[in-house]
Amino acid sequence: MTILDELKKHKILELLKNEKRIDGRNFLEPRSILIETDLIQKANGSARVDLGYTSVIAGVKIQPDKPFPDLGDKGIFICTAEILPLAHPDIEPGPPGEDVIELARVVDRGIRETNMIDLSKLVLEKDKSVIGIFVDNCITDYDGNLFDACSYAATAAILSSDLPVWELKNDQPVLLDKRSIIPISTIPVSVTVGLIDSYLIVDPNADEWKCMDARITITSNSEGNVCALQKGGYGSFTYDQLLECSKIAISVGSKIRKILKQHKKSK
Amino acid sequence: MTILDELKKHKILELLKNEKRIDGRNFLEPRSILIETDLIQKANGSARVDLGYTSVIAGVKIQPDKPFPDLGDKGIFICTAEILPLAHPDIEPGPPGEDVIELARVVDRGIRETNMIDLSKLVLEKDKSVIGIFVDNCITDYDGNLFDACSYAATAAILSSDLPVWELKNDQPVLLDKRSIIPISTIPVSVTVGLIDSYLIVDPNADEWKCMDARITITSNSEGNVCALQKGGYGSFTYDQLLECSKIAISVGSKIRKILKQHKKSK
Amino acid sequence: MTILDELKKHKILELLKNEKRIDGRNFLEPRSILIETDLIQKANGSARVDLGYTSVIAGVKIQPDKPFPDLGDKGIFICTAEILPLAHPDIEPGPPGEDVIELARVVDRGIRETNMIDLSKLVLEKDKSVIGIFVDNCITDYDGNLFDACSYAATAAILSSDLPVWELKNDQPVLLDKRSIIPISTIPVSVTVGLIDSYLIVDPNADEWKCMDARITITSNSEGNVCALQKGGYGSFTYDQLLECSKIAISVGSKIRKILKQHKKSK
Amino acid sequence: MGGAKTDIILLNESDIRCDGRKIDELRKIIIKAGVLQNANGSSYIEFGNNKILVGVFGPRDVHPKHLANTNTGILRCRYHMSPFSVDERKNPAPSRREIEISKVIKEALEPSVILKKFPRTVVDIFIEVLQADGGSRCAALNAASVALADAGIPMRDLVSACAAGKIANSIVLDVNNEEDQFGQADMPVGYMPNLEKITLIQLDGILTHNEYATCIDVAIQGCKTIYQIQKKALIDKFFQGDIK
Amino acid sequence: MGGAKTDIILLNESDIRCDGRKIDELRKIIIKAGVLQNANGSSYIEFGNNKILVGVFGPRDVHPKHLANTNTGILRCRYHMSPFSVDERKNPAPSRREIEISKVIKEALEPSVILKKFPRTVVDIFIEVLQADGGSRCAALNAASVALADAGIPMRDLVSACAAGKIANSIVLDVNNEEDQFGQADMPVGYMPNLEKITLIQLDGILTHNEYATCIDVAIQGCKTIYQIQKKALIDKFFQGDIK
Amino acid sequence: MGGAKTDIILLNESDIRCDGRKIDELRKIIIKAGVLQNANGSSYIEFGNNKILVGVFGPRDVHPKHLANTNTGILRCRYHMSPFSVDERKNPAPSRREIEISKVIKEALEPSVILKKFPRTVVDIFIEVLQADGGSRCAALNAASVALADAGIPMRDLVSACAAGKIANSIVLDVNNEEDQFGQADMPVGYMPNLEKITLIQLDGILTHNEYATCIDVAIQGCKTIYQIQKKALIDKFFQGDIK
Repeated sequence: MTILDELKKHKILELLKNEKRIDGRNFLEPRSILIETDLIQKANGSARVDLGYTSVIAGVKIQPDKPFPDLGDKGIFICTAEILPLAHPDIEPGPPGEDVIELARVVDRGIRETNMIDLSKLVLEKDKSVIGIFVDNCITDYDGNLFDACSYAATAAILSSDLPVWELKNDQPVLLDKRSIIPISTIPVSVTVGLIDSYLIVDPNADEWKCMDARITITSNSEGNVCALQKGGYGSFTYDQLLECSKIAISVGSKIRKILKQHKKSK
Repeated sequence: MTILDELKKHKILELLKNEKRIDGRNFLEPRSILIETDLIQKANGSARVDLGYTSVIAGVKIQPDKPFPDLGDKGIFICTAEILPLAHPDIEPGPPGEDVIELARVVDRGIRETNMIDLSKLVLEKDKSVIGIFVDNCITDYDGNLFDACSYAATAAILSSDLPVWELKNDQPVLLDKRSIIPISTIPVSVTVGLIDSYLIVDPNADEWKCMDARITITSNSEGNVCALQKGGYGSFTYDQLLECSKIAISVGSKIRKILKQHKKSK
Repeated sequence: MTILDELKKHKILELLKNEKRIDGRNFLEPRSILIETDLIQKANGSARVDLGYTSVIAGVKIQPDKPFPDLGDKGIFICTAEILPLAHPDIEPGPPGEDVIELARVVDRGIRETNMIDLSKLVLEKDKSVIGIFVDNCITDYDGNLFDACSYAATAAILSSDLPVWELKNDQPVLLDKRSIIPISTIPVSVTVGLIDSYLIVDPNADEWKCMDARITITSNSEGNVCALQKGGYGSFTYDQLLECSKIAISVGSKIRKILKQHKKSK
Repeated sequence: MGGAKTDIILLNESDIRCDGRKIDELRKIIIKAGVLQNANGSSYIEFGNNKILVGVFGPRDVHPKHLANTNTGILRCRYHMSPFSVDERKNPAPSRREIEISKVIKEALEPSVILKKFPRTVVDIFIEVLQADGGSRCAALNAASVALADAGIPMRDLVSACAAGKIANSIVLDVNNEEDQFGQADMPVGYMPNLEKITLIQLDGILTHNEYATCIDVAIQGCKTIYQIQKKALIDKFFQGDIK
Repeated sequence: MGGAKTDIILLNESDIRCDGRKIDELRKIIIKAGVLQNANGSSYIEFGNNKILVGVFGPRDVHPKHLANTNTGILRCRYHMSPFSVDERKNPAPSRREIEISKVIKEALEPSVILKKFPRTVVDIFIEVLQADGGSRCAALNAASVALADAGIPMRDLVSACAAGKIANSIVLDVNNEEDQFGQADMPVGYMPNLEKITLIQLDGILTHNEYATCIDVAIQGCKTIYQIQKKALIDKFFQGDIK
Repeated sequence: MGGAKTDIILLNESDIRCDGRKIDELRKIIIKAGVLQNANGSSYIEFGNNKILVGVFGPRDVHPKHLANTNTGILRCRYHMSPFSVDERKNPAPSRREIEISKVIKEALEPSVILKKFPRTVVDIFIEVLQADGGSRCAALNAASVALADAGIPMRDLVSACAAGKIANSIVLDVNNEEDQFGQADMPVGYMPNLEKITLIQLDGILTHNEYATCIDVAIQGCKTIYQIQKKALIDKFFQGDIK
């Protein structure tokens, strides 16, 4: 941390003590969420999400694949994330570091564990041929909280995606001239809560992210249940704080779900 | 650039103003070209080319392969290049940098875009089994202009190569006890022109290469047409200079083609 | 070498001149060998070997595989080695360096060249389906002479391993509900002799390893023949020293073989 | 969570689990401290069928140097699985899963370690999973905390770790491999028993808010039991001759 | 050039191309400057179906330091394609093609940038192809030049880029994807309109010397049109309020 | 050793080998020194069907610097095979076999080179196998030793190398490719003829102690013959005009 960072941290803490955040938000208020879908025509689905000044473009590519050996009755779902070097001066091109690997895996699990996509409906022939759904997140501007921004972008891209239809002919998948939609069973919403001193704040921006003690990312489903979570950072939570975080994630999540839902494609 | 490099550049420029080059050549005169073929018996074809003190050994390996997905009616042609660390004190072992990747791709395209090898004749069964031709260039001594040296080595190795004959039996390629030759439709010749100040010089040596502003590598075919080209370097060309370069490449190329032709194998 | 290393080397040499070793052993005396087998239940076989304070855990995994193209009538045997970073403060995580690559290949060849495992008995169908035996050595504590420690660990793990039985059904290997043992034809024993000045010492420990001039690792089989060897280090041997080393390896090896034999599984 | 179909009865009518345990019962746990020669601190844990070795080096100089922090020491952690540790032989190159777990464990230990005392240095934690079973990250975390203490690194508390989960609609302590694959939720928790703080928490699977609260609570109880085993391992090492 | 067989009529009897354009007509081009928050300069281009984002950082310190040049600033360029930018999902690791195009674009921009003023520093250009179509390197070059200007890097001129090519035996402007695949030649050209210099030129396909001369000429005309669009993008950004 | 079955008669009733040689006969060997322009020292060897090029650079500064040794110069060696050097095209990335041979050759040369005179520097040996046959490591070692001498590196002796082996129950000199594949043992030996020291020895295959002793002896005789060829190569280079 530079001296400037220290001063900013001090300032942020001062404000929190007076129940204020550095960008004027309430503690439990996420930044504005702007979603645009269908911007990449070569993808089956795509979405750009602006969470404040954090910006992510997600694209969905769907293609036939071999199933995983022990999961022959399910389609494949893989979600990745990359912070583009144009997103921030500190990002260097190259293979992903531990931060980006964690990011991608947390976003992936958030969607996977809610069973958002009914993968059992994406089987062409059991144990032989299934449909694979790849969702790639490209972060184009960084202002903190990539977990939620990527999760919303991936979710919106999936919701707005079409689903090509294949039929097996002589064991080979043949693309038919019709389109369906991805079978959706619930809409996951990820909410990240930051802990600074003893204050819990939703959707930390880059300044807050830098000086927070710990964070927790909780994904809830349409039924208001908790489905996946991940603690991060060098600090720790009390039991009571964790219960509070769950309540926050469920209530804030239900509001954000309404925004995401608007982008759901119908047949 | 070291001070010695600066002095050398100054010297080279002085000479050019007096219509002289540092090694005594005329502006449009390539260095001496020595070609030896059939030096690697384990390869189907091979050639060593000395272009002045730049030296390259190219080897051709031919083996059955699966065709590329969208090119089921064509054989495979791949040309690579590696600067061996014994070629120059500045070369370090390791994965290829951008210079070597560009080199390999420019040499590959020069041969590919002329349609030198008739790839449609290298199909064993459409979409299933084709013949692959791999040409690997190993640079053993560096004195500038690797583009042309590698291109000549690859071309001579291809021209002098035999072609094993396979037949499909139960979908498996079986090697027959006879040899053919690679189907050749034209002979590509790459000519690299360097730009120093406003002077155009053919086949720059290492000293010239180091201080030139820009270069252009133009490959022409037996019919005297331009088939592939690539500009490089931090400088730029005028329209008139580019027209001049094309004329140079075609006329110098036709002379070099005669040397290459001598190494063509007949059935 | 630090000054401390130099002093230690001086000390070691002084002792050798008085026919003593730094840890009190005789020149031809290996350190104590402790072997524990069957410690990893998920492996088909496993062994932990303590050679003095050097400690290695080897695990055997057996699974059906495709044979190597030119070896369709033999099963597959592959032996690896990794120095875990917890084994010594100087070990850094990452891809193996030349030392570890040599170590793994020497241990592999020692077992392979004796024909310890009768690979011709590990064929399910010639050219199509064979059994693969993978032996991985994890070094958990370093005190010199990894060659012999890994060799003993791998050998003990193989000797104590069970062999699952597969049967081909519709060209697919199906695991049967019975167990066999790996077909063993001989027991290899690796003995490493270090050369310091003109003294030959068996099983050098870490201090000796650091200051020795050269080493030779000789593997002998149950019949007392020499089967594989590898010289290492920046020094050199005389002809007479090499003959002496062979005699040492055979005689010391026969004693160690008795220890290893105790861990042989019977049907 | 797999949530896959299975014939295994995860919980029978007497609330006995597939491995014979009660719902609030831990698997067998053995911890030893000081098991390696060359490491500054070390430990070995058997937790169910998990067998894990941990070595700690440091505080020591940081390489490469630009990673050093002039204000504080830093912690590094490598969680690695041996090729023979799992059913299918594992490629020895670190997987994305191993890299993520390394980070999660590092961040679970950081709150317990007083690094400010050793600016410009690093403490390296190397975890080798010799045999993997359900809950290997909790097992590794327990062992790593003991190894840090064995190395004499100044600490605020130990970190004890244990998962809770949901199977057959019941909340259970210490999820095993089958329960992880076929159950409904798995929640690993890392806990500092004296400071009463949670340093690691993850969740895969679906829980209501109340189940979530219960899970954390159950896991914390497990951690408290494990804490006693960790302490005993350290006492056995340091006062072996004295107390017996 | 593919030169592959196809049923597509690349040029009909009225000299109209497969996408409805005339032989000397550009595809639709939209350029915006200053689209990113964190970059020092940025731009977004839609060129036909190409959609490309460019961010510029610098002049700034060079890492690793040994790459720094005491006499001049240096330029670095990374051309990268998103996994979803092409028909078949692309592996995110940079391909050899991407590495070559990065180098070609860097060398096409170098003549336009006055780097001597910033010795020991680097200007980094990051190009992300969100959607790829024929002519993506020209589109990227146009956007990169605007992003450099947006970053306030001192420049001698903009670089404008456009391909010419040969299809159905005619020389045409701005080769699209189908024309690239099934046509006879594709020649991307980068041009500094005020200095009248060519900074990028490549060719795949077969041309007579005269066709070659025509191609360059046609491409230069296209570049001049594009130059106006680039200038407008910069004016829109910097004088948005003032001029409208 | 393959020890695989074959129809090839490795040794006929007149003790003639499959390539027509007697049991104590070397394959044809040609060595040239000073064949490269840019290297400080270089050589080319044809040894049977092996064709190998060696370039030596140094003593020169070490990069990266932390590898430098303040007490002595260091030796580095890279043994590399061209893609077209073997029957099946070889991937150009260095294999584990190439890395091991690089190390073995380096350690075989070290006893012959006086590195103490050049502290903090490195001598780099780059070996390129253009065509591989049985015994390529011995061939490479012979050429590398000549290249070091050609570079003017101070040396105690040359290193000469040759394999002996066992085929059809006989000990033979200089094992070829077929004999390596189908024979009983292969033992490459590196030898300093004046110092009478063995600097490289490896063995694959089964030998009694007596056969082992004979093999070393036979190999040493071969090395002595090769030493004369090495010396001649250096004399030809340095005294070409004078002695003829």
